[in-house]
Amino acid sequence: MIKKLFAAVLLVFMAVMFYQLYSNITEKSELSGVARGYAERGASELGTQNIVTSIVVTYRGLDTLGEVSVLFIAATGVAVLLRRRKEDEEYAAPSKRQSSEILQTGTKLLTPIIVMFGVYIFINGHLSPGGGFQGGAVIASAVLLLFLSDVNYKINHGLFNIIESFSGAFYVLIGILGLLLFGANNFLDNRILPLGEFGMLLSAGAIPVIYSLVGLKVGTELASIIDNMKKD
Amino acid sequence: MTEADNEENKIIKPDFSDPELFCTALPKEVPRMNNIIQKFYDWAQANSLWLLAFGTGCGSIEMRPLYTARYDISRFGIAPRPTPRQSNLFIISGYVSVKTLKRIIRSYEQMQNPKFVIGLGSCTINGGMYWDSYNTINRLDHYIPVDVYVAGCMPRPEALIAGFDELKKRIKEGRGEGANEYAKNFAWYKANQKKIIKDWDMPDYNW
Amino acid sequence: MNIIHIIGFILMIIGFWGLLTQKNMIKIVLALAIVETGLQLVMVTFGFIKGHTAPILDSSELVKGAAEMIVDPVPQALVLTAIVIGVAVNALMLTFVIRLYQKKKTLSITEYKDLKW
Amino acid sequence: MVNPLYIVAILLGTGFLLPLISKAGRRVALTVFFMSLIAVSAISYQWLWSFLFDGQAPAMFYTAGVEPPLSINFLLGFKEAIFITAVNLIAVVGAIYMSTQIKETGYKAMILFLLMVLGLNGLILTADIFNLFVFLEITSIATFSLVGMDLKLNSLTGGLKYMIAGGLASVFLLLGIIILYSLTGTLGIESMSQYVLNVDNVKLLSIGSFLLIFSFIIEMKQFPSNGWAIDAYDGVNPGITGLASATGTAAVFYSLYKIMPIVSDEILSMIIFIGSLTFVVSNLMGLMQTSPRRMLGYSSVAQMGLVMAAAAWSVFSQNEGLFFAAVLPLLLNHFFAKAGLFWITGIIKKNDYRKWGVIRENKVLLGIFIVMVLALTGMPPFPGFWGKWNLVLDLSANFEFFWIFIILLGSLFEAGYMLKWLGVTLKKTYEKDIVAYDSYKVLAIEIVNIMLLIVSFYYFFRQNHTHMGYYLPYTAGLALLGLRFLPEKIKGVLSLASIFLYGYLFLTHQSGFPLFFNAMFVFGAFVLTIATLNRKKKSSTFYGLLMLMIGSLIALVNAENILNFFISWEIMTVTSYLLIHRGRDSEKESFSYIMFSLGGAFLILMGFALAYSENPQALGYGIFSIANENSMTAFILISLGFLIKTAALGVHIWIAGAYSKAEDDVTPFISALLSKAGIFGFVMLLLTMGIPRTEYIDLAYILSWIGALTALIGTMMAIHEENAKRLLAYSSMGQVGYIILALSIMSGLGWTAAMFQMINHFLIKGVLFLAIAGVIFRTGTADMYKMGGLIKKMPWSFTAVMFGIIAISGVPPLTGFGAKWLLYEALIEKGWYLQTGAAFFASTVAFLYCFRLIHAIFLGQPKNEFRNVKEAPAWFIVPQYILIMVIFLFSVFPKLLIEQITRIVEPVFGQGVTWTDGTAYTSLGYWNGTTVMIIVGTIFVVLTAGLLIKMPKIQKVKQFNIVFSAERPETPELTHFAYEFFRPYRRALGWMIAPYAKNFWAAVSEWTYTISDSLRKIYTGNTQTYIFYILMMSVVLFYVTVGVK
Amino acid sequence: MDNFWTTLLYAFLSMFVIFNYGMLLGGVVYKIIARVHGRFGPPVWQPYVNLLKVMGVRTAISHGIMFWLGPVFRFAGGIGLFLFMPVVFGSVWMQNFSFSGDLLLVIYFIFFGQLGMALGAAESGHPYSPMGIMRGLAQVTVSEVPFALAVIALAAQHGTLSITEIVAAQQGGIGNWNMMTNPVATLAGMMAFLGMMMHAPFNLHLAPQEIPVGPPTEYHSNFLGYMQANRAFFASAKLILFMNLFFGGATNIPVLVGKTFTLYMFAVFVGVVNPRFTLENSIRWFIRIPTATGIIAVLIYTFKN
Repeated sequence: MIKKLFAAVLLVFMAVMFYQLYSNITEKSELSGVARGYAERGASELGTQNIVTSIVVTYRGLDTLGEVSVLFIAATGVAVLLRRRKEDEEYAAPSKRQSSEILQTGTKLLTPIIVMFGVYIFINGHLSPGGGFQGGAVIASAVLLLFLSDVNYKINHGLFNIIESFSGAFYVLIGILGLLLFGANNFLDNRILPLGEFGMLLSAGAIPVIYSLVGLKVGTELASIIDNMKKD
Repeated sequence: MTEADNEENKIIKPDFSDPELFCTALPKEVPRMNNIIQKFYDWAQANSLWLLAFGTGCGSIEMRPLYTARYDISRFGIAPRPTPRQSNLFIISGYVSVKTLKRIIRSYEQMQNPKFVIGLGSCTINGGMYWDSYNTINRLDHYIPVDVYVAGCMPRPEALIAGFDELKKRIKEGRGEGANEYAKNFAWYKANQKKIIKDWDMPDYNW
Repeated sequence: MNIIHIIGFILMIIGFWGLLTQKNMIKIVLALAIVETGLQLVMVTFGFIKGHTAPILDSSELVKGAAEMIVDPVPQALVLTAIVIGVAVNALMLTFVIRLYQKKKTLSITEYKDLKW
Repeated sequence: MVNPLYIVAILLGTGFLLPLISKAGRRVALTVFFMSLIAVSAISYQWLWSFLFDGQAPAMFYTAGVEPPLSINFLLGFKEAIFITAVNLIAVVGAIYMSTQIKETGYKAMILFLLMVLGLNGLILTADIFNLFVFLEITSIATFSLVGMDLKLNSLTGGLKYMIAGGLASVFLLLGIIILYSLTGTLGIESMSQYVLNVDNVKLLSIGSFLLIFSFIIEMKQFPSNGWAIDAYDGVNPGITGLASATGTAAVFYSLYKIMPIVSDEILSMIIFIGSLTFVVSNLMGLMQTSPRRMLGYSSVAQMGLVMAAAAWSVFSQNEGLFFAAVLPLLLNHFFAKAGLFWITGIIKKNDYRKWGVIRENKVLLGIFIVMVLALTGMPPFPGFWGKWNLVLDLSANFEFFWIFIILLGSLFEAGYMLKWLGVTLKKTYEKDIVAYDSYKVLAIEIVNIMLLIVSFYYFFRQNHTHMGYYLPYTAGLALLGLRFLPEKIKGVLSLASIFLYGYLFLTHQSGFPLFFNAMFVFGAFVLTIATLNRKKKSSTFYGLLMLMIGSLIALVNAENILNFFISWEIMTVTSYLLIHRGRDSEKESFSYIMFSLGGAFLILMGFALAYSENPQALGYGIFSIANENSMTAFILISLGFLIKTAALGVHIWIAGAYSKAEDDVTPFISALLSKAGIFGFVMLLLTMGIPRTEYIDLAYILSWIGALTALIGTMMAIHEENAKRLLAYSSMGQVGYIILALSIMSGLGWTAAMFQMINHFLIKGVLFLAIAGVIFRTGTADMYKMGGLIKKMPWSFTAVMFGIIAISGVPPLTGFGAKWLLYEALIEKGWYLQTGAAFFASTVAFLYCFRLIHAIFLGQPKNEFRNVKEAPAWFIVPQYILIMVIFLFSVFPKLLIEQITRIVEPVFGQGVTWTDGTAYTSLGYWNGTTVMIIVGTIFVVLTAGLLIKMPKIQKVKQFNIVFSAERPETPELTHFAYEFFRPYRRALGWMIAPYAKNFWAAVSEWTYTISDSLRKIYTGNTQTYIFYILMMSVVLFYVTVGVK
Repeated sequence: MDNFWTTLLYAFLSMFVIFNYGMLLGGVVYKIIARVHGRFGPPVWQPYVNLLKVMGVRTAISHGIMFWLGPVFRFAGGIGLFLFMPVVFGSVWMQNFSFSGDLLLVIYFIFFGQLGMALGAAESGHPYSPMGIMRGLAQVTVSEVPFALAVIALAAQHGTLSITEIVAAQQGGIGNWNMMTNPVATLAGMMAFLGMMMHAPFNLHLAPQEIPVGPPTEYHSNFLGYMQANRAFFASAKLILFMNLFFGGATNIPVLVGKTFTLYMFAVFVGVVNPRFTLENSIRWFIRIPTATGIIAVLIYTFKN
């Protein structure tokens, strides 16, 4: 009880702190700083319709590469932490009940559509809201559905690993290509491919490629996280 | 027996025959010089008698008055000393029990060469009223050389002072050679002493 | 000054409350997720400009006057990254919780005090 | 130059491809893993090289072909190059250390490791604040995963705590970033630091920067939001802990350093405050630790606090140079030492520092352990020392004395637990235990050690512009440490030869006080070293340490400035500590010695800093000559430091223990020579500064009373000691009290007295301690009442002690009287009559212990068990008689010595003593040592002859032939009157030596430990408590820094 | 110093005088004590007889070399102390070797004999010897304190530590004596004097019945002779010292005799009418009243100068 009282008092103080923060926020009326630069140059320079994508993939591409790495680390970490060891055998989960017929049938029906949707999202990342992460997440949700519907479902680890590795490696390779083709300051430049016609699917240079790789990678990584967690 | 007991025993275990602890040499005679200096020394010895303040028996009660204003032996250059090393006069005051004899011998042997003994009271002469006691000696001069006996039971301080006079006379005459006598007849004295003292737990001569 | 800010802050406070009072470790992880959600709301709201539209230049008008017509795209980009990272962290945390549960068969955080002082 | 972005590419590419590569086998995977780490390291070395030697300019690399701030950029300057080099180096070494574990866990562990390294490099290189966040998360998540990798309960618990704290930190970080972004419209650190100047919404700006910094405060594990970190250090696999503690904190620290220019001065002050607080409090809490890892955890946290505060200070005071001078050495010191120590805890898997003796079985590891502990305690020449030194001097130049105090206090606490650990490890008996000294782990630790030494020497040479001759005295010690395999005798002879060489090299070039002191040190060291030749037991370090200590004394005198002075002082402290520590059962005593010594050293440092603040350019002794309002405080602090070394009253409690527990042939060095180091310090201080006085306070007067009371109470305590060495220790204390008293007179006569007394004390204590050493060598005990009657067995030792006590008690005709005579004349001339009285009282009381010393040991009844002891070995006797000959020389011809003293004292104070023929005249009296000696000698000879002639033939008797009230002594033990010899004296005057000082220091130490113990209880181990602290800290700091409207 | 041999000759002369004076003084004192007790007492020449007697003892034992040397040290200390002191002011032949050192030398030389004696006695292995030494030394340490303070006060008063000069400053009538000009220091000094003379009530170190005669309990024969002869020098030297310091010194031998005798009588009479102090008592007494007096004496000059 005392603990909760302390917590409450502390949070009151925090609330006051946030209130001070809040009350000092002045609303913006126009873009400023780098945002203005992005808005003004993004479309013409990189040929993306979606300014956010241009920022995410190119201007701040290193962030995204890092983001991918974070997910990759998390997936690897989860795999390492949940690896099976001899002494863990006794904790093996009890046998599970099969899921319902409706779920199984629905899954069969929906999985291809979900995967399609995911691919759509990441391929169109430079044109519309969406991108590799969102697409990857959607794809992973399809895998989740598969797991839900079939207790004995096993993903193809070999395939997943290859996809994961290659998409990651290619992403890095694209980054290096910028260095090799243009110079020291062009890491992750999307202009290694022609920018194409503004607003078309195959435009904005390497962005669709990168987003596809990211999508594949995120999809497989999230799927393997789910797989690993499911084991226990 | 526990270890602690052992330890204790080890500490209080006297070993009188240990040559590291006691000098085993025997006394030697130191002959008088037959010259004027010796006379001079004799005179000094006679006029500066330092008696060992050791009351061996009941007679020592009669020695206390000697220091008082009434008898005042300091007039004669006689003074008590608390250590046998510095004294040259030993007054055996009364009966000598076997137990005391041991102390007497030790103290006597610790005094330096010109040393004089006065036997005080009849007990030192023939045992006196203790003549047939199982625990006292009868004749003091069987055990240590005695210069002067002062008879009586008890002798008064006046008698004692007369004894001092007698002793002084002897010393001046050059007859106060008890120490040399003791050294000369050491075997005899020691045999006598050992006859009496059964638990002989000291070296033959206490330097 | 935006109501979404307030909602975001309230969510954060709720999350903190959960962090401070819930003993169940899964709930703590969720509470942290709530804090993050609130934070993401706050962040994205910082880029909001009244009357401006989404930063997707799907018309030529927008392409020309983008700077005057779209909201700030940067916070959106940042939030995107933050969300993904948040997911990763949460996944890893849940993994820890799973392993910890296997060790002591309890989810109460007060039981895991072997390391102290 | 290779683009640093390749670091990212290589690590990431390898990481991504490893799942595929691993299909080709573990070996291949491991090879690729190491190859990529080495490649990355190579890139960083290349950069560092070109910065160091090719004058490379800082380079910027941006991505996406768009210039910043639109794009993310990497900035690679000299500092970055240093940091990534260090991080990558430790990464390779850490990988070697953890190779078994990594191999067992499989390629996934390699991925995690690689990506952690990526995160670290990115943190250091990136110049974009959000990118910083991303790399921070990469580092954290990779570290979390590695932490939990071994799946042990403690690792998992620690990891979870770590993650939750990290999560909270990132919440604050993101909030801060977004606020700053919204205000400045940029994310680049450089542009942001420019734009913040134009921001109107100051309030929001300060909130934003506060949140940003606060998240780093959590990441830097600052008090009190650091319980999770310490738990993690404690529980987690030491391989990872070492890595995280070294590299993780370094990288996070560097990123914090990068963003410091953004924030305002108030927030920088907050960082300084929090950092310093953490430094003190964490070290305080470390005092109660028994688990080495936890100890190291507290130390890590504290060091990071200090480094952070120092960095914030360098930014705050806009002193770029300070970063290289102070922050970097502090950090690198921590970096290598902590990694190494954590890794050692991974080999010696003992969770209790008292069981660490087992490390002694591996000499290599033991050596490294000692080096690293000393490095952490901030001893020269390790970088930590330079860092602290430069930081302190810089702070003092800016008059920030409070922070100096805080830093030194924290350092003292840290030294407290570190040295306790070291002390116990070096001495305590341990259970035999099989420890797996995996060669690759030892190799890794050794590499780190070598790096530490390289950095040490780099800083050593960077900082020192004095000619190298100054370091010459240390060479013999270092060489002997290197030649430790030689037999003892050869090492001893080499020592003697090198002391001789030192004498030749130094004495010919010096003059004045340095020559005087150095002559004493060289001569004393030479003579006293002869006694050590008696050593039979092989010891690998003894002569090395001894020569280092002697070298430090010589170097102390040679020092041209306060830096060299302080280095020598510290080396002297450490080596003497290690020497004292060699003695039997000496842990407690040597610990108390080193704590007092270090406390004293820190006081001296603080005083130096105060004096330096007025004249921040020079380091010469001239800084003391500047008079200002600080000079009195400086004087007090420095003198306190020296007083501790000389064991003045109140800070004397270490002396008896240290002297008595040191090895018997070491104690003479400590008493005869080492205590003079404090005197030398006083001399230099007084020569340059004089004694400051104000209208109200006359420090000279106070100092004189300290000296007088030290003499009196030290002597009083000496007479009640049963242990010969303790007795002499207190005697030393008293004798040195006279020297202080004499110095405080500040007149020609007074200083003549001081120097005379110093030489006198040196000679006598050399003789006495050596003689006692010989006795103890034969009898095996230092308890005086257990001995007795040894005169017959050890006549030479007896004679030496007899001359010693005659000289020390000041009885004519030996030198001691000269010292007393000069002292009293000077005191009366000065008009300090009461002090004269006290000194006189002390000198008469000295008779008591003098008699007791010689009686209880040499006179009285010999004990049965010592019947077969022989005279002390000639190795002990010869130096004693050399010293005695000198004593006699100066006794017969005091003019020889006093004239030399007058020559050095005269330029300062004028002549104190004038001479007519052999007679010395002062304004009050006169003394002719020669005629006194002749008269006394003649009388003595005549009387002896007289007694020889007149004496009858003497019968030599034995010990029991005594007049024992007509009884016979029972045993020698019961007859030898020696135990509690002066009991009536204690009954009458015991109140004078009531242990006030002892109780006071005991109370201080107990309070410190109690506070430490109750303070550390705040780390309950409950994660929620830690969350509470973090949030509470945010609120408190928020209101303190940003304030309520 | 211009004529060393003359000095030596004079020294022997004054030694002879002072030896006889000391012996007779002892005899007179015994006599006086006896008279106080209502006795006749020994003849005044008794000390000579005693000395002769012990010198005539025919055997001797020795516990070792230091035991043997102890009395030599003791005697050398006594003679030395005397020789370092100017005895009669203005007299050529009673200056001894006082050019060798000043008051401090004399004060410290007092310890020479005591220390040597202590070493010799302690070698005998007799437990009473160290007991007596312990008591004696312990008492000396505290009785020296008021004495030192008094000396310091004198030095402060006269600005010199030379005994001759201190005496010179007191010439010209009783009004110039330090007793008059510096009464507090004199008081302190005289209280210390009681302790330094080691008469009752401060003679616990001898305690004849408890620890028979204390330190010299094992000494006899010629050793004892040396010690008795020393007593004559030592006591006289101490008396002369006090006379010089506080009572105007002496310009000729009768004055010397008169003053030192009076001084000695002071100690003797205090001793005769007082019982013996325990060690604790005497230490406490010295550290209280005499020391306080001495401190006052010193403080006067601290504030005066």
